Amino acid sequence: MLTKLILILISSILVNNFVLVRFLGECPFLGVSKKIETALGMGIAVTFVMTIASAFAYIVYNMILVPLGLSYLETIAFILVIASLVQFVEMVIKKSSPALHQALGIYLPLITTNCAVLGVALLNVQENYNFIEAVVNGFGSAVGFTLAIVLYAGIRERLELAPISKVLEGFPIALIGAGLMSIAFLGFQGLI
Amino acid sequence: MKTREYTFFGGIHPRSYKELSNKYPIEEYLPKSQVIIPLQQHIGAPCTPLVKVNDYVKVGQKIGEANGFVSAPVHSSVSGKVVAIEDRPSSSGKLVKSIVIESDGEFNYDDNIKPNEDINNLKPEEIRYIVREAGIVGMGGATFPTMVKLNPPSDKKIDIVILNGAECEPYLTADHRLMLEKPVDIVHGLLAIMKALGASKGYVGIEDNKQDAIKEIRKACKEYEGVEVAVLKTKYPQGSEKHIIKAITGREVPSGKIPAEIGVVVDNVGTAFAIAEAIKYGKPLIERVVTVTGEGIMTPKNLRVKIGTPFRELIEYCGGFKGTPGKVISGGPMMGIAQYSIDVPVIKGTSGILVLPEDMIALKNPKPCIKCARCVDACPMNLLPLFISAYSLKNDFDKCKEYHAVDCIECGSCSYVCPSKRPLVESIRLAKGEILRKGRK
Amino acid sequence: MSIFKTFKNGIWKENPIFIQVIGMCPTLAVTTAAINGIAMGIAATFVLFFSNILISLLRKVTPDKIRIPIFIVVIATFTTIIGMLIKAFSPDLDKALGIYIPLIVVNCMIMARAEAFAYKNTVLQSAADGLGMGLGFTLALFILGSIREIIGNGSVFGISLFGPNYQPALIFIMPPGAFITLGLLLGFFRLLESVQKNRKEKSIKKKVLLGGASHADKAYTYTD
Amino acid sequence: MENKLYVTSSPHFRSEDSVERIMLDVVIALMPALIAGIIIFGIRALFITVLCVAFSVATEAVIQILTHKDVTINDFSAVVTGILLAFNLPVSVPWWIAAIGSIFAIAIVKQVFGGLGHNFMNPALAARAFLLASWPVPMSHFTVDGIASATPLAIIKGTEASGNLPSLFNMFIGLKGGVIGEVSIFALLIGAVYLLIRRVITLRIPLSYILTVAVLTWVLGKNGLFTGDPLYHIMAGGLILGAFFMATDYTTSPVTPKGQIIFGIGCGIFTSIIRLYGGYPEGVSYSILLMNIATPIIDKYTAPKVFGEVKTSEQ
Amino acid sequence: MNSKNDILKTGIILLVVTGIAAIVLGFFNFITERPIAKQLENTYMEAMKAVLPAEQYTKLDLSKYKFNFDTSGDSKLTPDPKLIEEINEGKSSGNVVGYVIKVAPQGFGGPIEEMIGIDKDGKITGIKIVNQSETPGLGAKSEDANWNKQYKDKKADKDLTVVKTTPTQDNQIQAITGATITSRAVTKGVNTAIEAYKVIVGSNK
Amino acid sequence: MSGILPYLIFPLASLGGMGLVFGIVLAYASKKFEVQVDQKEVEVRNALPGANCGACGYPGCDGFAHAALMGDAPIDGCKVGGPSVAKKVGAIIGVRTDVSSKKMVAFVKCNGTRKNASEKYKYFGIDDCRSAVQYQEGSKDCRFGCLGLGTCEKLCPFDAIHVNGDGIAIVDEGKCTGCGICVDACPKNIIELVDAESKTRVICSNIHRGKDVRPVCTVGCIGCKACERACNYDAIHVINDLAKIDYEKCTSCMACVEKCPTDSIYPFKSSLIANKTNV
Repeated sequence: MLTKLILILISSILVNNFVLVRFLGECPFLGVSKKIETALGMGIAVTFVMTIASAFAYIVYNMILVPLGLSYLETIAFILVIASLVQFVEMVIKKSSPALHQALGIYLPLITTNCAVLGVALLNVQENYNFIEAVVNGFGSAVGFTLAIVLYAGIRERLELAPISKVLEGFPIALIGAGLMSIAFLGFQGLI
Repeated sequence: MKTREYTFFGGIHPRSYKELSNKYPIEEYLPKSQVIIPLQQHIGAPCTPLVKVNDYVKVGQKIGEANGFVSAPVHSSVSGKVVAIEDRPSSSGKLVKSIVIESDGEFNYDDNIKPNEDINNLKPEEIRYIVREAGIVGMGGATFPTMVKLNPPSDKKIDIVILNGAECEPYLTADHRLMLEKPVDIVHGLLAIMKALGASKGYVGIEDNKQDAIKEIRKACKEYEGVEVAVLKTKYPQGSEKHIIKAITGREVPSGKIPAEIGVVVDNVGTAFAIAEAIKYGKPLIERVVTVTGEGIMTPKNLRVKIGTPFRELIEYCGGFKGTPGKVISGGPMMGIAQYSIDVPVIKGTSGILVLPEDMIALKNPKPCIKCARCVDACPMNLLPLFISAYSLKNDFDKCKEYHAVDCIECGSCSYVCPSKRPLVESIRLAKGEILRKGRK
Repeated sequence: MSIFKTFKNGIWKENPIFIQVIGMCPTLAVTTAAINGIAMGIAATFVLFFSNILISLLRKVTPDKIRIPIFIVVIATFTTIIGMLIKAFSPDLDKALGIYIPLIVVNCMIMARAEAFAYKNTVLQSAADGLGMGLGFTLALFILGSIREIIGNGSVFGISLFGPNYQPALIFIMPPGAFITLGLLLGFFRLLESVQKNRKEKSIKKKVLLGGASHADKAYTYTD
Repeated sequence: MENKLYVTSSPHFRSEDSVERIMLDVVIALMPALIAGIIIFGIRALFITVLCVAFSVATEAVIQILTHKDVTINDFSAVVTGILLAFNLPVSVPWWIAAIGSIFAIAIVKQVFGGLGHNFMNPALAARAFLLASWPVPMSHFTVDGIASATPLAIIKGTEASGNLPSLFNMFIGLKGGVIGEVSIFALLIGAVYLLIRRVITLRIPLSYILTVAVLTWVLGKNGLFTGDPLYHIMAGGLILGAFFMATDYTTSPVTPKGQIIFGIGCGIFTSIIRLYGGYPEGVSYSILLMNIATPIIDKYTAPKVFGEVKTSEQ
Repeated sequence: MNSKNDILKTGIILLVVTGIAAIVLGFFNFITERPIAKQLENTYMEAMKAVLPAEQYTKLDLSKYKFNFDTSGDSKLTPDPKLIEEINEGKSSGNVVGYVIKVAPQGFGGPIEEMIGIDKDGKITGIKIVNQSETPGLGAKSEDANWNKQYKDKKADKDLTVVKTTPTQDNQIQAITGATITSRAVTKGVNTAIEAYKVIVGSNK
Repeated sequence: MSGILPYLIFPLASLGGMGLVFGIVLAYASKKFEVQVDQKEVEVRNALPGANCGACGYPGCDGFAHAALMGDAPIDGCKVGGPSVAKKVGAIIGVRTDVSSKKMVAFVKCNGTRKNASEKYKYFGIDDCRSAVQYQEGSKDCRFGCLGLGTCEKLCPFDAIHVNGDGIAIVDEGKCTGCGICVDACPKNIIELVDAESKTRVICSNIHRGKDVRPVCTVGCIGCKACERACNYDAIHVINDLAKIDYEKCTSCMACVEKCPTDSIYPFKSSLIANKTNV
């Protein structure tokens, strides 16, 4: 059991990194990675939401949809769960800890449309994970996302100083940089 | 005899070039015609002139009165007629209001100049008064009024005085020669400073490439208690105030603070000598030792020169230029100020005149930074010069501030080691300027 | 704006991938082959087209405050429908596109069109916009998919191009290839754009730049 | 005044070092390994190396001409990239793979990001990883004297190859399967010593890297804890080549002393993990690439304590 | 949101919208449910037919059998009962013609789902990879029918092994170039199926 | 028809139920956890598309709204929304609703080109005037001369000021918005904001006496007062050895331009004659 969880963790963080291998959460990855601090904030917020969303989506799917034979409603149900969850979490944080909200809260609305969150819920169903596995997978995937986005932000901060051709500035160079990162992550292949 | 050698982290080992001039004893040079005495030869407020055009002044006569606490008076170094009081380029790199005196060649001393009592009979405040009136400033190049150093904040107890004889700048030998020739006066100066501050311990820090000077000063120290020579490793910038303190005492001057904060005062050996002379003869600071050197000078020399003497006269005295001069530098090659004119005067902080011929100045266009990290290893302040410089050149001065640009001492080590010949110090200096400007606004 | 212009806009001038750079996840993930790109594009176009129409229809009765949840529900509904249809009639495609079909829900392109266009324009305009944007998206995915398939597999639509001796560069159908190809492609389109612009502006520029900033004769070029 | 003087910022004199000299030193340091490679693998090793250098330099020149930049091929940096790439290829590799790798290294990994000093990844290694993913079969076909010969690491791993492990002595002088530049530990060490003497590199990265690999491969041995053979792991594969010549690449490694040690340890950890548990037999290239990615972050969080810096509550 | 009324109103609007969506989706599900199920069944049937032609397949209850294999030896190739997913008995004209065994060994990029058909004589009639996530161009070639052909007609008496060169012995399978891990995984699956077949045949007697 | 009924009722009940539950929970929570926020920020937020795509570089629309309000983000930063949104955002934040009716532009008060003004040394250093002034106050003999290293050019966000081939910065008045960044950046303090409509301008900043100006620059104002005498409207005066125009009185008659012996009032005499601008 524990081995399996560790494998899920390694797989979701490194081998099947959400951003670099599975192509989930590209928009925030490319958009919110200009500064390390922002990227870190985004990463932590995503981790928070993805872990909880995995749990809730699991409950909704296995307690409501499957018993009623409505598993085809998973997409719409999950997105409802996630949207409500994000909004709820944001409100709670805003009230209970303004400092935390200052640090994370601003990233929360962005997460609703982060396909990584919905993606992890759908993947959990696809992989037939049980509750704990689903939560661990959600957490690991989010950590993988955070890892990638923070490292990438470091690179982009440095690229700010480089004389990059006007034609490639911005998204093109960001994509090529991500491609090179992805090449490096090929090294983890076969690790599980 | 093997003794402990002191040093610090970082720094560089440039070739010294001191052999050009370190064999030549100090010669006295008297200005032939005009001297130009800037009213600001120190860090702090400029002086107000005490004389008018056409006034006759004598040697040692006070001609500029200090304005405020951080300031130092200036004195005439010749006897003769004041011919102009106007803005003149100074070797500090700025236009400064200066008093131009036509020497009558007689060097009549002012009547006020008389010997003081022996150090033993002077009270600390009397020493401070003598130092202030003599217009003594730090003669290593920083030109901080010495009187201020001798008056530390009352809550700071000074226990160690260090005389800086490191002379880590390549080419320069003025302090070296002075230590060889006037060791006793230098130690007297040290004792006077210690007395003024009530310090119990005094060191003369000398780099180990000046063994003869170490010997002489050791001899002079022998009969006094609490003073000794600290042999330093030869390394640039060993003579930086913060680093000589770190090397000898192990104490670190906190960022943005003065050495008095940690109970230490550092003075140049030249300053100590000037103090000794001010006490012994009542003589204000009107002359100093200057090394005229470099491959662009016919015969390099160490000269004792009147303040205000134009560079031109000294260069001519040393046989003139050898080849086409490319750069004339006031001070050493690492931190000296390049001059555009040789009609600038020697001032209190001029430790050397360095002439580099055109083929030696090596103006290379910078290449991209390859992040070899040599500047990181060389920086005695543990900064990351490459990043500060890169952000500075991108006009991102906030980032420079994050990288502690203001802590840079502009010693030039990073630029020296840079294989890409990047303008590191230059751009960091720019960043410092802009950060301070923003802070003021 | 004429309906045709709106339609054309999405295909080229405001192409969601090449110009706006949104909706990256499926773009990168499914373009391992030209056919997958087209299939994904058509699925997204379907959702975009119908959700644009519906949202435009409902725009008068939708309360401002909860428009986003309503958009989400509408988009999710159409996404689920196309998902079921694909499952029912083309299981191979379903296998190839995987979870990226349900993920159309969170494709920012669709949300952005709903919010920025359909919510403010007539039904006809919105339909044209949805179709245009969708086809622009499909076109982009097709181009990307073709390039990756040609280099990475030596074929287009599964038809081998260079014969059995061709050794394909496999990396192009692996994740790094997606990033690098799209990055270079974006750069290429930018280059085309700037060349075009330069040609247009050249004549004007001479008049505007009074002094003509020529730094060539400076003795001291000292920065990068 | 007769002749205008120059006025510049201090310092007024500078060391003799130059980028060209540093790169040339690296080239010189790589020569023993090249010679060893030619002796072990035959003249084709030289052919591949020259080919890579030629394509690297030409790519650099062409791109710089096309983008109207100064052509800086005389700084030897493209030469170094070319040699290092060749060193990471098996000798039997088709020439066009070597050529594509060189173009990729210079064009995509280096010049696109602004050229010398601005690439965030080691161009030679990124190109190798690119080639390995693109053409895995020719890229992992090793021969010695024309006879197919698996690398010691592949034998240890046992996935792709089987055979007898070469003796430690053969490993040291280079009689084993592998890419052109990695086989002769002896020749590589000569070059490494040269670089250390010339002060082109410090020991911080190589030492922390190699030690980490040694410790981890010893602790995580095949037959339980503390049963591994660290010496074998050090001499097998590209560890020595990577640790001294590629992990120490200035641009892509941290600039802070602490950061360099962290970098070395990180490389060591990834190398060991990939070698022991990963899909590939060798993990040196990937581990260096992974740490290249982390370099900006490492630099950011390992800035040395500024002289006299005091932690105060007020700022 | 000033009053309770407001809350209620938004709630109801949302309820109505989701309700309509639900009905629409329900309707579409009604239409597509059967085709989807049929498609699934079809693919499955086709795969089974491909590896073992038979008129009718019945799923066996695996809990009835005890799969105790000898798992010593090279762990990369030895059968492992944990890999067995499903076993179907194939019948033609009321007679058992063989079994289709579905296994899922761990490949390079995840589990490889494969079906193995073994006829009543203990001969492999064919294998088919139904699902895999191996490296494109390498391990993904395991789907290639040409490669799968190697397994056909192998006798189920000896464990198969994988070699990198042309096979010299009957129980050898030539690996896909550059994808030994995948080839081994597939072979391990086949070996597992063979053992499972033996158990089933043994317990039927 | 009975067959389809369960297909509709179950989803309706479950999804609708979920929608109702979430709606109620959220509505309740929003009341319970209500926090006062800046009304303007809410307004900006509502004006934005709300796609939360992050294309602006800020974390979502809220992040952008906050940054725009703080003045950190450009009002046209939202790419999805385009110009129409930018306009709305601008209106809410209230970015400069044209305080003065006069358009101001920057003007460089120096014409000390390489030909006109002498240099005292050869400079070798970074292309930045702020850096160059630290070394002997810059390379020009004139203390008030444009150094031509282009700090203003680099900092101008509108590409409106350029150093020309003669080493003098010149403003492109069509692009200049009068933001004053160059005025603040110029270490020689020789850039000034002037009324864009003004026709005549003194193009020198040297406040030294004529005898000190002449050797260093051929076009520097020598304070000869010829302009003062030529002016019929009392609109130009020499203060501190430098001419200054009072635009309240100036009629743009160009009399001063014609009389200036050193050609230090813009537009230049030569251009009056040849009727073409060389600036």
